[in-house]
Amino acid sequence: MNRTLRFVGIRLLGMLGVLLVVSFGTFAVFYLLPTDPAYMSCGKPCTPENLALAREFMGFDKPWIQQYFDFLGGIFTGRTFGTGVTAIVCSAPCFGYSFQQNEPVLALIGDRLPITVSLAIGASVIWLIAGVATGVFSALRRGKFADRAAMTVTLAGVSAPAYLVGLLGILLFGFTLDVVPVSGYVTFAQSPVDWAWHLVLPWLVLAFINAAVYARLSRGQMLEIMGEDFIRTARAVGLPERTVVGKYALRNVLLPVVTVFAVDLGALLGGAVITERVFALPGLGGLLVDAVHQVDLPVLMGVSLFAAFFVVLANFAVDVLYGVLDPRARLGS
Amino acid sequence: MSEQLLSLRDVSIRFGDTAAVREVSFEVHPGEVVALVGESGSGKSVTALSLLGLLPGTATVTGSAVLDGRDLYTVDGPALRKVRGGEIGMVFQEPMSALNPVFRIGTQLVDAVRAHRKVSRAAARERARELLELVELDARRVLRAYPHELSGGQLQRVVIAIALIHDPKLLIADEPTTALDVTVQAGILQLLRSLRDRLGTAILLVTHDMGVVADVADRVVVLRDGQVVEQNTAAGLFASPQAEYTRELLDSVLSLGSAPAGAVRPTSAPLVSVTDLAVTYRVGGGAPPVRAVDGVSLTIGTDEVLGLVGESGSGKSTISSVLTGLVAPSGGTVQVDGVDIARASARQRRDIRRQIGIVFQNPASALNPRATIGASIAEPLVVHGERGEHRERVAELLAAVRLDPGWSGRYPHELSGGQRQRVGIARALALRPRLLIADEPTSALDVSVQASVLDLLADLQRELAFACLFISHDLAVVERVADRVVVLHHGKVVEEGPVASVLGSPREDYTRRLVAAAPVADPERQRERREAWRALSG
Amino acid sequence: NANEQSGGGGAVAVASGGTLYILSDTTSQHLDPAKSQNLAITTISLIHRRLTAWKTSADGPATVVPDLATDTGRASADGKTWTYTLKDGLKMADGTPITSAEIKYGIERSFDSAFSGGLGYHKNLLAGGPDYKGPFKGGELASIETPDPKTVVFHLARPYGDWPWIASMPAFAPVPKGKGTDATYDTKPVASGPYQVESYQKGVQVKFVRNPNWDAKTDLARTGLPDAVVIQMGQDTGVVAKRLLASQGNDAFAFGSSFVNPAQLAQIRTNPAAKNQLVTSKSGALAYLALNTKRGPLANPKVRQAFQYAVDKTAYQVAAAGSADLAGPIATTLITEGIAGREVYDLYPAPPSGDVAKAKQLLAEAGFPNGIDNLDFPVSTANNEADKAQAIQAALQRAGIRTKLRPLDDEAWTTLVTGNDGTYDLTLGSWQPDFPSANANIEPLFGTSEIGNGGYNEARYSVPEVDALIAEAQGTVDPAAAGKLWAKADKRIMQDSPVVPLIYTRNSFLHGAKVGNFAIGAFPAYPNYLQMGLAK
Amino acid sequence: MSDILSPGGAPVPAAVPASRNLWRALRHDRWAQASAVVIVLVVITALAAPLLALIEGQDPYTYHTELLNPADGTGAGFLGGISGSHWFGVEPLTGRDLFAVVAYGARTSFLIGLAATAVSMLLGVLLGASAGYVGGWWDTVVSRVTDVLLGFPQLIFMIALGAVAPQSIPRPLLLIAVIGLFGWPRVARVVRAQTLSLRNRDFVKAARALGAGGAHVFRRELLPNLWAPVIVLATVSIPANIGLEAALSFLGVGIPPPTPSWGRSISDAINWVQTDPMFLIFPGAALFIATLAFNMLGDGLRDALDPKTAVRR
Ligand SMILES: Nc1ncnc2c1ncn2[C@@H]1O[C@H](COP(=O)(O)OP(=O)(O)OP(=O)(O)O)[C@@H](O)[C@H]1O
Ligand SMILES: Nc1ncnc2c1ncn2[C@@H]1O[C@H](COP(=O)(O)OP(=O)(O)OP(=O)(O)O)[C@@H](O)[C@H]1O
Ligand SMILES: [Mg+2]
Ligand SMILES: [Mg+2]
Repeated sequence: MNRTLRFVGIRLLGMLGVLLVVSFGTFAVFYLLPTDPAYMSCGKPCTPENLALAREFMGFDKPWIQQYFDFLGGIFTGRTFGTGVTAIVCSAPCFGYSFQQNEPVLALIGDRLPITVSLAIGASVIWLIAGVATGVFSALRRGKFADRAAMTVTLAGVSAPAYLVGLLGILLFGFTLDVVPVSGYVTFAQSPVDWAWHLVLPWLVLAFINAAVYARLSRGQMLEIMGEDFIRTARAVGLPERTVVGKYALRNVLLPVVTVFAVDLGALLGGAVITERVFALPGLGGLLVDAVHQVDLPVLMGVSLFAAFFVVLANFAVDVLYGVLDPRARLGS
Repeated sequence: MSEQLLSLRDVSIRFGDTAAVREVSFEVHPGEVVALVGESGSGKSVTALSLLGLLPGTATVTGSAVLDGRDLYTVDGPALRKVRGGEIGMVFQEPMSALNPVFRIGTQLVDAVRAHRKVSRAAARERARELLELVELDARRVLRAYPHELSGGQLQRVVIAIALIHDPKLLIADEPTTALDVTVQAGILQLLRSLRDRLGTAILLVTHDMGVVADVADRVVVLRDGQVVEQNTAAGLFASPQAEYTRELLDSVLSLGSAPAGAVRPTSAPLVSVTDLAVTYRVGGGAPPVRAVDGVSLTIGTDEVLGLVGESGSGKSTISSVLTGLVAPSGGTVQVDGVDIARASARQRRDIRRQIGIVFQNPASALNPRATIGASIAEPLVVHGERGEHRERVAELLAAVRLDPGWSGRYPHELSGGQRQRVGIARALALRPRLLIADEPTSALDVSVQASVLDLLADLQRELAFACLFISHDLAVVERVADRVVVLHHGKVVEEGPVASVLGSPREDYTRRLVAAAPVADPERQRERREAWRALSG
Repeated sequence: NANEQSGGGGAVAVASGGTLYILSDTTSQHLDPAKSQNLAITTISLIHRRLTAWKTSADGPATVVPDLATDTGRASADGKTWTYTLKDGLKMADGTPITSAEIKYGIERSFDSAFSGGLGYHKNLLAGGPDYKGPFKGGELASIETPDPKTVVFHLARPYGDWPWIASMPAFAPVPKGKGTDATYDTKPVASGPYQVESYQKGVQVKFVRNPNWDAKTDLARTGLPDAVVIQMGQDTGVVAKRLLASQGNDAFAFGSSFVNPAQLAQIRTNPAAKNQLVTSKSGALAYLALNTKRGPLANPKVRQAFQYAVDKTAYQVAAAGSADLAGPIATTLITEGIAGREVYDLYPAPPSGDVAKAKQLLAEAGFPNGIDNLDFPVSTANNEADKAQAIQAALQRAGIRTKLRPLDDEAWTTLVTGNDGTYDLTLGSWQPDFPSANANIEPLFGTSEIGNGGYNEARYSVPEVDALIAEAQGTVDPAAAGKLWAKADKRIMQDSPVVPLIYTRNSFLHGAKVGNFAIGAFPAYPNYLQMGLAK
Repeated sequence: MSDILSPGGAPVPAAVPASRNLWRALRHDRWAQASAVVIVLVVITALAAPLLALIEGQDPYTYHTELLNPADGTGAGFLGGISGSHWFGVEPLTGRDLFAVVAYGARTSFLIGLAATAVSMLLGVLLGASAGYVGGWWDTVVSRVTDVLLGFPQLIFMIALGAVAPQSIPRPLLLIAVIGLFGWPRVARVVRAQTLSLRNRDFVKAARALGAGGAHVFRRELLPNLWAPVIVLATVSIPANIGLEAALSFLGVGIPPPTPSWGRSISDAINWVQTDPMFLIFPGAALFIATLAFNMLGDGLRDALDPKTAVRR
């Protein structure tokens, strides 16, 4: 127990460190950008005086290191921009305030997070299941037509650009067959059915694009595992093939699969830019891209931190999961 | 005799162009114990596997194997599944790789119970517990353990338990007692016998231990090079073997007390000294830690062979792991050549390891499945930067353990259990070690090959004068090779001394039981000994 | 021909009522007049009226018309004082009467740095503007006088003939005094136009519904036909095109606010049914190749003139929209079509695909008989600019001018070309004036004051004679006289060849099958949102 | 010692050394062979692109607006303008020869796709395996670095890089470095996970007990048992990296136009999928076939490296 606590404690510290590094790196890279963050709030025509005013108001006139510490400080103490009646108050925890969108970054993220999470969870579950199932299926029929066909289909997914897949999906299912809505989002609370109904197509598109790695990884691992002695034992005991494959072999296949899954899911929780765009889903990905294009540093910082948080969290989760999946891989042993 | 249960007709098994089994025919009747003996690599395991359709895809099988009127080679999937585990129970030769490493023993047992019986999980668990207790295991702990947390002998008993779950009509047991100390082995054999008596279970017993054959077998089929060279009743075989090979085999059998009582050599300066060694394994899931070794002290002289015997799970392999630095002791000190392993620098450790040769208990998993056996044998040479042509040395080593030097390009899975074990021995000898740690090095070898290997060791020992820690449950073998012997029980040393005195006139109760339990290769004498042992163990 | 296209929307008979959907690719929409850069005929004009408004027509220049004011402004003789009188009975959505105070407050508010970001031409023109900090910190701006609730008087720092256009900009919309002190005004402003905001879901959609206090009779610019307007944001343009062509359900009442790209145009062209839903402007922004007059060989006017012949405007047209017809007419002047006073001329006559021999000859004369190597050609990756740049690159190559393309993210590119360093040789630009005056065409691109510091003088062209001409034209109140001066400046600049005018880009828009009055005037090249109606 | 050399029965034929086995196994795998042929063909196409274009009489840079349909800018004529002189037709909007574009594109795409994959694989396998095997602080460092890289907003990094990196750095090098840098963490995590499981296997322990150093264990024990996932990750990331090149060129980090690349052609062609499908089909098929070939070859390689798969003689 003590050890577990220590392990978790160390990991939490590590996580914090990673988030600090990511936020600092983002900040530093941002200042490598040639663009001036105040430019977007400067107006047209943008005179140097107006630019200076905007910069001052947004706090971009200070040295960037100090801005970074102001940002960190804001998380604990909140921040106020400007003075007088027009001052903008961003109460703690303040992850910055977007002058482009007139809202605290945390609120912006809060608005979009449910959408991104809905998209990511649904899609990743589909691709994980479909991918692994395809891989296992392929492995059991190695070299046969079904194997090649399944692999070809999944590879079409990785080779095809996401945008194309989305567009064709919309054309086919949205217009030609007219079975699913092509855009928009309904919250889960409003109607779980509509929620799923609006997300089905994006889920499938994302799943199609991402399934290949899973299918191929599980196929390869499956082929390795099926030759092991313990599979022979499982068969000798008279276990149905379903159990032999679906339980005894599968568990051994999952180690690399869940690892990639954690990486992909973590990334996806940071937003799936193209899919969100094609299906007009206002998620974190769109928020981040807009932030980049509008040179909206606070949003950029906020979303990056969230995305990094998910990545770290997902990786932490699988690290813990390793021990469950494969006791030999238990950390610290 | 009544109608046969299983009948093999002209069974041939080929791997590509090589024939592993050639036109083998024999029968097993209900309630009969048939022993399949023969040279290592003669096709015993392959034959057994073929009956359940478990050979790899690279094998081709011809002939027929009829069980209860159905040809096992041609039955369809569902029927075969019924046979597997249900009608035929199978004990695999290498228990350490036979269990799924990522599931607890309990899970695997429960699944096996439910494979043929629609019972609740709880009921299945109950059955599993019952079986584990039957094979003399601490069911509470073992059910929750992962395979890698158990010793070789414990795993072997788990595998036996699995095979017995559904009270099969036929039990195929491929070397079921190789990793068991003699007392446990005696218990298991007793169990098999009672199974036959109670349920009429027929047993096809693959073994090289002629003592075991003498103990339980009704009939014996002798295999050599894939062919049946003799079929005989057990009594007949021991009394008047027909085939030349059988005679050879029986001649090679070692039995306790038969070794010439060698002069007790003066003890040389210790190369290895272990003081108050303790090892505790942490196990997951909140279970109490396992104290595998508990205050063991021993020394091995520079040219001494120290036999280490003791009950299965008593910590023998753990001690060897500590010596090789794979397991960190939780107490005590270990000195090799004057260097404390725990405090050695990386350099010193490397130097020490260069001088140690190790034969692992489980040959199957100790060989890299992706490396040819040639590469595996050459590995120590490569690791320690031996220059020059390794191929020659590899060929020499292969020949020394009675393997065809031309096999150096084979992969471990293409070998039989005994062949793999010999590869492990060859690897350990590659560097001409100063200390050899051999964990059950001959457990999978038939007596004739075992004799050669023991000769080899003796020759080398004479030549190189290395120190050796020899772990074995075969007391006759220990008696033959060891100078001194240490008896381990529950992680503690119970007795130690020169071989002749410890095995000849044991002082401790446990040792006495151990000696009494060692089977001898003579059905008559073995029956008497069995009675005696029963009396001793109450 | 072009007329037939621009009439595309006319076939639908419109009636009052229904909901109009605007499918937008952007993810935010500023509704605060101080923050908006909208043209006077697009989104926020649906909710905000100003002193003046634009009247667009298909076949003439856009004109400025009175909106809240009774006329477009009365100038003093020196052109520095402009007076407006408000119409009677005007009320905002919350019931506030619209008086001179609301106008003044609205303008003053736009000076506060918390509400910056909108069109701010007035900030430098109003006397004392550059130093004013807005009503919350700087008190009142003296140069805006409100002698009575109906009258607003502006005192400018210099004569400015285009003030009536300036008065049509978003900041001249009324704001009830004391309102709009925080950022939420951007999502829920008080309306004066036909609509008011019902809901604003960030990044998703905005819904406008009728403003009961709007009186159609006082409004020359807006018809206010639909009952409601919904802006759906964050839409992918490709998907929008497909939706509009399919016109299923509400999509029939929708239109796309972004340009239709060449590939979609090609598809629509081959689909006769879809053709009725496509509306293409007659002309539009000036697309040009800017030559950095401060750099190496390009400092030589002769070299720059060679570019006028070397480019292949046909290839550019094709790259831009697939065909000359859709891309827009070839440009030879700097002032765009649809702007009063424009004069047509061509200083460098050549076939549309260029005159390579002439270009080579000019280069040779300038001392580059073997052409020029390694010109740095940064280009934005937005709006297919990189594709167009490749067409230019290939054309220049024919004359021995070898360029290296440097595609950059749009923001990075903007920073480079509007920044102070000017480390590039040539780039592609496109300029859409913010108001329909030649002034807005010439000054931002060629005034010395517009070099760097965020200015769009990408050629870094600086000639005192031209600056003087610009100042003179800006100070001329009489539009006709000013027009003459602008035309003169146009020609004078082209003599120096700082840019190569390529085309006047046509913009194409798609609308649903039941959207009518979807007209694009001569200027600007956008549909007039204020006029659209829906079929029953 | 020789007297004990008496393996009973008929002599067993000797097995062939492993390396030769690999080729043999591959030689028996027709799919792998076909894939290898495809890859070689593509490589030849890439290398000989100028020659091939010369044979066709075209180059990938010259505009032929006269070959376009004046109405919509697509290639005039049959299937996007396929003809004897333009084998794949022409690009819409430019009239550039599509065959030359695809052939030249193979150069960019293959170079980037393969080199970037190689870099990320190399880094990923080395760092992942060492982290898993060595454990301790090194594992912590590597794992946290992967976390940082995976969590870092790459988009902004790329844009900054595109704007800041001096023009003197060759773009292919920059691209390979950038894709490699952000590509390895994923590989490293998978390899690390596998290594964690492998390092407690008996044969790895056996090697360790022999005194084998990290390098030896990695090369002889871990790597051969890591091939399956590594091959999969490598072959799957090739098309992804080819696509990434196009995306990055949009951000100013990629190979600037007009140098053709498959990724860019494909992303340009998406919009034309309904009007001029051939524009998408040729480069798309090229990429897809190459992807398929790499994966099939990868499968063949995996099979060949797996001693349990085939009978060896
Ligand atoms: N998968 C395989 N591929 C090729 N040859 C194999 C394979 N499995 C076994 N063999 C060979 O078949 C022969 C018989 O092997 P088998 O395992 O049956 O021997 P065994 O009699 O059980 O020996 P031991 O007592 O050593 O276990 C051996 O020579 C072995 O090398
Ligand atoms: N990794 C581990 N985790 C927990 N318990 C372990 C582990 N390894 C061994 N044990 C336990 O430690 C004890 C000693 O094991 P060890 O392998 O040393 O026995 P052994 O004397 O070699 O037995 P055998 O003759 O059966 O091989 C056993 O009870 C075993 O279950
Ligand atoms: Mg065997
Ligand atoms: Mg042991």
